[in-house]
Amino acid sequence: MTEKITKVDIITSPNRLEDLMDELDKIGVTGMTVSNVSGCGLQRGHKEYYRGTPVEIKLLAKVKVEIVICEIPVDKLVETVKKVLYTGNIGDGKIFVYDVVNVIRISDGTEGIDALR
Amino acid sequence: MTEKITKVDIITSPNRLEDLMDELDKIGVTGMTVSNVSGCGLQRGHKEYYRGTPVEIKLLAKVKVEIVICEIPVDKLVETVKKVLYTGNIGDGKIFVYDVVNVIRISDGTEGIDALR
Amino acid sequence: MTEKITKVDIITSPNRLEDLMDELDKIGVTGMTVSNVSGCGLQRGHKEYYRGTPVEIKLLAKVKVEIVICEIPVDKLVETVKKVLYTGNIGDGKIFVYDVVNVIRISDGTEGIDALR
Amino acid sequence: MEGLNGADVGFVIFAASLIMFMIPGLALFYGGMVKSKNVLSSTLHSYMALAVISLQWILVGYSLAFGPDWNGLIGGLNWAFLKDVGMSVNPDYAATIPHLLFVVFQMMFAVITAAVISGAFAERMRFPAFLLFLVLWSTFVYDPVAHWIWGAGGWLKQLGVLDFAGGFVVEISSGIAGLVAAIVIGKRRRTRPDPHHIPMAILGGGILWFGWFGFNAGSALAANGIAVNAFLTTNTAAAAGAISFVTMEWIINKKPTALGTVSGAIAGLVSITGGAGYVTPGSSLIIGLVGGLLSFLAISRLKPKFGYDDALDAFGCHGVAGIWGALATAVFASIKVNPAGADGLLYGNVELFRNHLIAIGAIVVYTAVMTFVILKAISLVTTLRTKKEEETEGLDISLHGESAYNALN
Amino acid sequence: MEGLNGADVGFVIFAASLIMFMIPGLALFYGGMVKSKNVLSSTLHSYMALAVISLQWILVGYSLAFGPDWNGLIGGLNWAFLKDVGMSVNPDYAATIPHLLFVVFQMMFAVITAAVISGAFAERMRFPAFLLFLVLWSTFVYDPVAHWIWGAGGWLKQLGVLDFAGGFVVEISSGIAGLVAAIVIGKRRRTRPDPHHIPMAILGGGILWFGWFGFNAGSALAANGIAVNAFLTTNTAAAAGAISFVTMEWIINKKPTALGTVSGAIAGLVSITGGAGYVTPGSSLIIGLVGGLLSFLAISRLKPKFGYDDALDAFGCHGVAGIWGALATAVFASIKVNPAGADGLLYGNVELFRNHLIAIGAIVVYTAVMTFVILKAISLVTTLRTKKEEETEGLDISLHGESAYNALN
Amino acid sequence: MEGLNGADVGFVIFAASLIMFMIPGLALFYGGMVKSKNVLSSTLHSYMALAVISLQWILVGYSLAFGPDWNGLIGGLNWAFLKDVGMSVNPDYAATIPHLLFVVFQMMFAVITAAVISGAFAERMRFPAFLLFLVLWSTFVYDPVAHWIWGAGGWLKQLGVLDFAGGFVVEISSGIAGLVAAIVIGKRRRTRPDPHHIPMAILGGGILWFGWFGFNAGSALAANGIAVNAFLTTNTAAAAGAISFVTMEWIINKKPTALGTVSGAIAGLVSITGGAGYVTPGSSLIIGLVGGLLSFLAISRLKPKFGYDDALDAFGCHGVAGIWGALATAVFASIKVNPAGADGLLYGNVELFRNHLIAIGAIVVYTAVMTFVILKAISLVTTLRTKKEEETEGLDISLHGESAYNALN
Ligand SMILES: Nc1ncnc2c1ncn2[C@@H]1O[C@H](COP(=O)(O)OP(=O)(O)O)[C@@H](O)[C@H]1O
Ligand SMILES: Nc1ncnc2c1ncn2[C@@H]1O[C@H](COP(=O)(O)OP(=O)(O)O)[C@@H](O)[C@H]1O
Ligand SMILES: Nc1ncnc2c1ncn2[C@@H]1O[C@H](COP(=O)(O)OP(=O)(O)O)[C@@H](O)[C@H]1O
Repeated sequence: MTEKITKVDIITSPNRLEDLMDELDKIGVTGMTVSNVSGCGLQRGHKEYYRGTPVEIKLLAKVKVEIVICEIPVDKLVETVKKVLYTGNIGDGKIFVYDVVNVIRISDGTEGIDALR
Repeated sequence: MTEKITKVDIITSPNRLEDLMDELDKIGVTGMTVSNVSGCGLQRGHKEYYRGTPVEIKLLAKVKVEIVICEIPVDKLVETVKKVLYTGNIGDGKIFVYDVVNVIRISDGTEGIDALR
Repeated sequence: MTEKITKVDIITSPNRLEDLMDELDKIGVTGMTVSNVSGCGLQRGHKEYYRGTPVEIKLLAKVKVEIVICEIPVDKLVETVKKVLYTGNIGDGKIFVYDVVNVIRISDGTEGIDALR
Repeated sequence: MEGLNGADVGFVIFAASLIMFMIPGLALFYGGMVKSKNVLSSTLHSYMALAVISLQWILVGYSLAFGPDWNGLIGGLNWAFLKDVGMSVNPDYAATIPHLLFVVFQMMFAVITAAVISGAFAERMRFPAFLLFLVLWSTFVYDPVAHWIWGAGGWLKQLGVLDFAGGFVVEISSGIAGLVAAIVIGKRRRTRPDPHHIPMAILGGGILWFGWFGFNAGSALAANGIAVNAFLTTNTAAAAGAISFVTMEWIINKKPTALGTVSGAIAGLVSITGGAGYVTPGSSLIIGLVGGLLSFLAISRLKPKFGYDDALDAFGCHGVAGIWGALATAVFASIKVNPAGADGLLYGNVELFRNHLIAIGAIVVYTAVMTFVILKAISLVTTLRTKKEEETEGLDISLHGESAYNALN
Repeated sequence: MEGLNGADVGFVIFAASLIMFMIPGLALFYGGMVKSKNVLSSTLHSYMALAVISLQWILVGYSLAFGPDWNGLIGGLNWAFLKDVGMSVNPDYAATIPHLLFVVFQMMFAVITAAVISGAFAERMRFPAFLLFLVLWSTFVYDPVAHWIWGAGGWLKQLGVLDFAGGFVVEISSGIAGLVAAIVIGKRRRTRPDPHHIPMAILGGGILWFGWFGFNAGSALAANGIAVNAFLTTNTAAAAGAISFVTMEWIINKKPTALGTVSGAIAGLVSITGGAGYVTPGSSLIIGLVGGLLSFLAISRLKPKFGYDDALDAFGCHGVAGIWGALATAVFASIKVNPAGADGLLYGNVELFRNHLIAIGAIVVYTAVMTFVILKAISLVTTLRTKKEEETEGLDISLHGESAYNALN
Repeated sequence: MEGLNGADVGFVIFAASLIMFMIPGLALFYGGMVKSKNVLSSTLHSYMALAVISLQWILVGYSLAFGPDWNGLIGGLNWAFLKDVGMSVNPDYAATIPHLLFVVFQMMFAVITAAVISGAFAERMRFPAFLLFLVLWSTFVYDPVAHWIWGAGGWLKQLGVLDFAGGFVVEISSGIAGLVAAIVIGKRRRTRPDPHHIPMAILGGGILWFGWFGFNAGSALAANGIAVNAFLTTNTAAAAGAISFVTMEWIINKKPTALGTVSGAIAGLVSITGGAGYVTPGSSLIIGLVGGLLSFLAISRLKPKFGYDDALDAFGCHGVAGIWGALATAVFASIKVNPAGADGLLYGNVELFRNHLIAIGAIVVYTAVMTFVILKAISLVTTLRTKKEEETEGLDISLHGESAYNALN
């Protein structure tokens, strides 16, 4: 458990999820957790219409992909994500990187790097 | 990327979200991620009724607001949140503060503090 | 605020949530945040059927339970979780441990360990 | 039994069933448009109208509306508790079906009218106040107005006002009541539209369109050509209303929406309700187009301009398109379509138009004043409006101890 | 064709359609009340009843229920495969419509009865066992019981039992079967109510109310005054049931709920089913009020007390309100309402009440015993109950390989 | 009015209402099967068909389809704008109801046919192109084909083709059009099935089953024995289709699904549409069983094999089961069931089968070619298909500026 464990959160449009998952598979990401979130950043929402009235939607539907890695270098993961999601437009998404103290797999009790294998 | 990047998670009632967002806007928070969660704390649920039978609901609907900041001081953010959400009753919510290792904006490849501008 | 505050994320099947909550109650966990997520790990999905056609579902419905603790030892929490959720099969779930910088309870302004009491 | 016609009996039973089915439809239509924390509260408004007015009607409502006339203003209580109302025909109202079936058919009108109003004060009215309002409004507004227009001896009926299926009685009265109630009860804290489930609202709208065939074709009270004409004018106006509403959206906002389409259809249906059995299909096309257009303007222009919080547009839809429909009937009605009707302006008859102006005026004023008085009276007994925290938390949990959806699935 | 009356034909077709529509309604009603992981399983119970019993009925069911009598106990197989059942009138059953239309109308009763039971064992019955249960129960319980009460020569019919639209045949039998099945199959691991989608359940309830007009008014089998009376008593009892149930909630829990309102309406509808064409609207008001009240007590007091897991209250609603309705019919029936009926206790006739007690006893005992026997027999062939992991994972995925909603939108 | 029969008038009004209700049903059926980001777009396809074709029909559609014959190929424009179409009977089409009611009844067929096609190109067609397609296809394909089969003087009618309720006109034409449109417009970027709300789809399927009684029984155009027969064959085929589809799933995938059950029912309904009033209930059982089976094979085997993206199986269901139904009618039809019909192969008549082969061939070829031409013509004026980003973002937001569900509840 001396290896550094890192969590990478990717927040992007739900429509890009399948493409992203396909590419992550290729670099050997073995696990991930995905959730529906809503968010705003530079991309500050859009207009929707309700019975003729424009309504400002501030929070857009986004998807958050959490990936905890140890052996795969963070840089490689980040590069891959950037490659898949990049279009150059705001709304491409954001990546957040965090430290992880430990990981435990319940089914066999392994911890740390072993739990991520 | 020498600046400290911090993530602040605010968990509160969904009904306070709009007020909170209005105030955060004012102190210059540029991005946030919001998700539906369920939670319990001191506030230990309430009763609902099903065909005449009371049912204990342990987990209440809450909203989690994640804000990653760098230039805005954490204290200022926390104070603002406290000001908006405070009523003095349990259920006002909780704030959790975490360290962030890095942030990357995909659309232009900026990292760290630049990615939060 | 000198005590170490830790966040433990448990990701497991939604069907185990009630059992888990019952046990956590017993060891004195006072607060938690639960959310619906989808995930894959060693357990790589299942098949569903759509009008006679098998469809590979890669992301399974999971539940994420976030618990921030200070006085309760992390080990004790992890052991309890392992005890409840363990069946020895993949899909039992995973535990992630993170450091927390601070916690603030809004209703009374307490911070750190006090906010978790 | 004498004079009874089985075909007409079956037809009116069918029609009454369809109108009852509009209640679940309305509950979906309204429920889909509110926030998810208020969907049960809105739903309950419709179902409570069904439960409560179904009883009020057989106890006193029917008698007040259709009972022996008193000065053209209201029916006597002679038929309260359905006394003397039975299986024989009452030729004043329907020549070929049991009197009791007429009661049932009309009951559903009273039910739906009361339910429609609730859209105006959605997401903020207290439940006890709502129940009181339901009973008082139906008794003191709906029943007399129905008598004026439809009751044997009613003064507007005598005047020669034509209201085939409730353009005045149902639509104008509910729309005006909604507007007044919205103003008296006041704005929601957050008035930004936030519909939580548009497919639910659209299903509701679709059910309303379906049920409206019972409403309008059924108002012929016989399976005859008038019913057929009403069916076609109803469908045509609905289609036309949908098209004009969505076209306006498309032109102005560049986005044709699904909820707009269905809202326009409802506006078209509202606007044809008064004239369905009196105008030609061609006229109904124009009536529907204009109905959708006016409703669009009322909802998206008038409401923001005046700032009243008619939450789900009871007034913007039923009030506005209802008044248009009443005028349009006076323009397009033709005795060629229905010999029991009259000719309208288009066919050179000015009188009908004058009478409809009088009727609109009378009903708007009476409904507005009485709705106001009733709400003020209720507010002496119990608070009309939810507390700020109740509104914020959502009426489902705070008033009804119930949440619509289970958050963790 | 001779004796046929077009108005009645159209009316009964309308009625049969409405009853069929109760199946989607029941599927929503039940589906909304289960956990989201079991909604398709519950839905399928209703739709399978429709698919399977529709066929069982024309193959053997109809003949067993309505075929030439054998000792008052059951019909012969003479009409199996609809042999000799055609377009001419069968005056034993309906004097003015084709025999085949009577078959169709009655088919829908058999379908819905089997579907109602499934609420009792929701969230835990294996699918093959359910299918077997469906066929066996309908064949060995529903068909004979229907024969006793409605079949020409049936012993309870001979005795003079009145069951207008299935108070005994549909409601009591399904309710009792539900109770026995819930006990035999056992409790769910987690019995805490956890309805995943209340608006869905309420829509289902609304559709049931609508469909019940087909059920009850349709049971006149002619577009006549009896149908009209049944329509009004049905609507009145539903409204009264809703009001008494929600009032009890309000008094006891301080919270009037939407699901409670609709549940009360269903209880009211159940309780009027047996008497709809025999009692006055006034009596139906009382019948509905008491029906809602008893159902409230059964669900919120009796069930926790005895601890059986009647998951969606097939017994608490249909059994309890059904028995009440059977008694109430024997109290309130009046030959003034329906000359083909009888006078009840209230009109000085004790005999009807005695007969109804006998009928209740016989049907409760027969249904309970046979349901038990059928379940035990099935358990010799295949397991009744899902494995613990299947139940925990949810029946939708574990049994049907399908999930109702897509988690990521 | 002369020759009018009130019972038939009421019955056909009832039937037309039910068919209209299939539009909300279809919208749910399709809407539940698409991704949540496209549900409003799919819903709008159905509602737009209702709004637009309701008007097209009274303007020109009815006249093209049923107006005075021109060489057996198409009706003249003599009845455009419903000129000369009124309350008197048109004995060519229906002997006992107003001509105008026949117009209304047939209108709903035109509406639903156009709506059915939209399942094939769900999730990727631009809205303006869709609207053009709707009008052009209905005018240049539906109207002529309806004339061939049902119009007085239509060449296939003359030939002796039997199409009780639209097996050719509705089902085959929409199914083939769907296939061609799916191919011309091309595959979605992601074709993996991803139904977002199966209970919604199942409710839609249930409403379709209900509405189909209006479709098929209503096609008797009179409340008579033929209608009764059609009712029973319809219900039987639906049940049988459900059972064969789910049985295939069970055998092959080991999982009987809810959506499969309902899909099979729809296939059964499609396959009986052409023959409902001509075949016996026994035959309908076989027709339904085979219909469900073929549809299962088309959807789960044929489609992946050939790789066309018939998104919601307009072809797999309506095309395949429709063609089967047309053949089956030619096999099982019996003049004992309907003297206005003919005997099929089974009763020794080869000619009907030959004629049905000709009709299938003609309609398949004509529909395929015309659908292709229409789409190509539209593509000269406006793009058929959404841009990649629009498709990825979802049609609801990108085309309609609307999202179905509010993400944060
Ligand atoms: N400062 C932040 N804190 C938390 N979440 C953020 C922040 N900035 C962006 N996000 C999340 O990332 C998502 C993607 O943002 P996007 O608009 O693509 O990035 P940017 O605004 O940096 O261009 C946002 O919708 C939001 O959910
Ligand atoms: N120890 C904890 N760990 C994780 N989440 C917590 C914890 N305590 C509280 N929460 C989250 O914060 C939400 C707000 O809690 P609240 O009841 O307002 O705070 P408190 O209980 O401290 O007064 C809870 O619903 C829960 O989601
Ligand atoms: N590397 C990872 N990063 C993020 N989440 C993970 C990771 N591995 C597993 N998870 C989450 O934990 C859940 C439980 O995984 P499970 O299959 O029980 O664990 P494992 O695959 O280690 O046996 C997964 O569905 C996923 O949501």
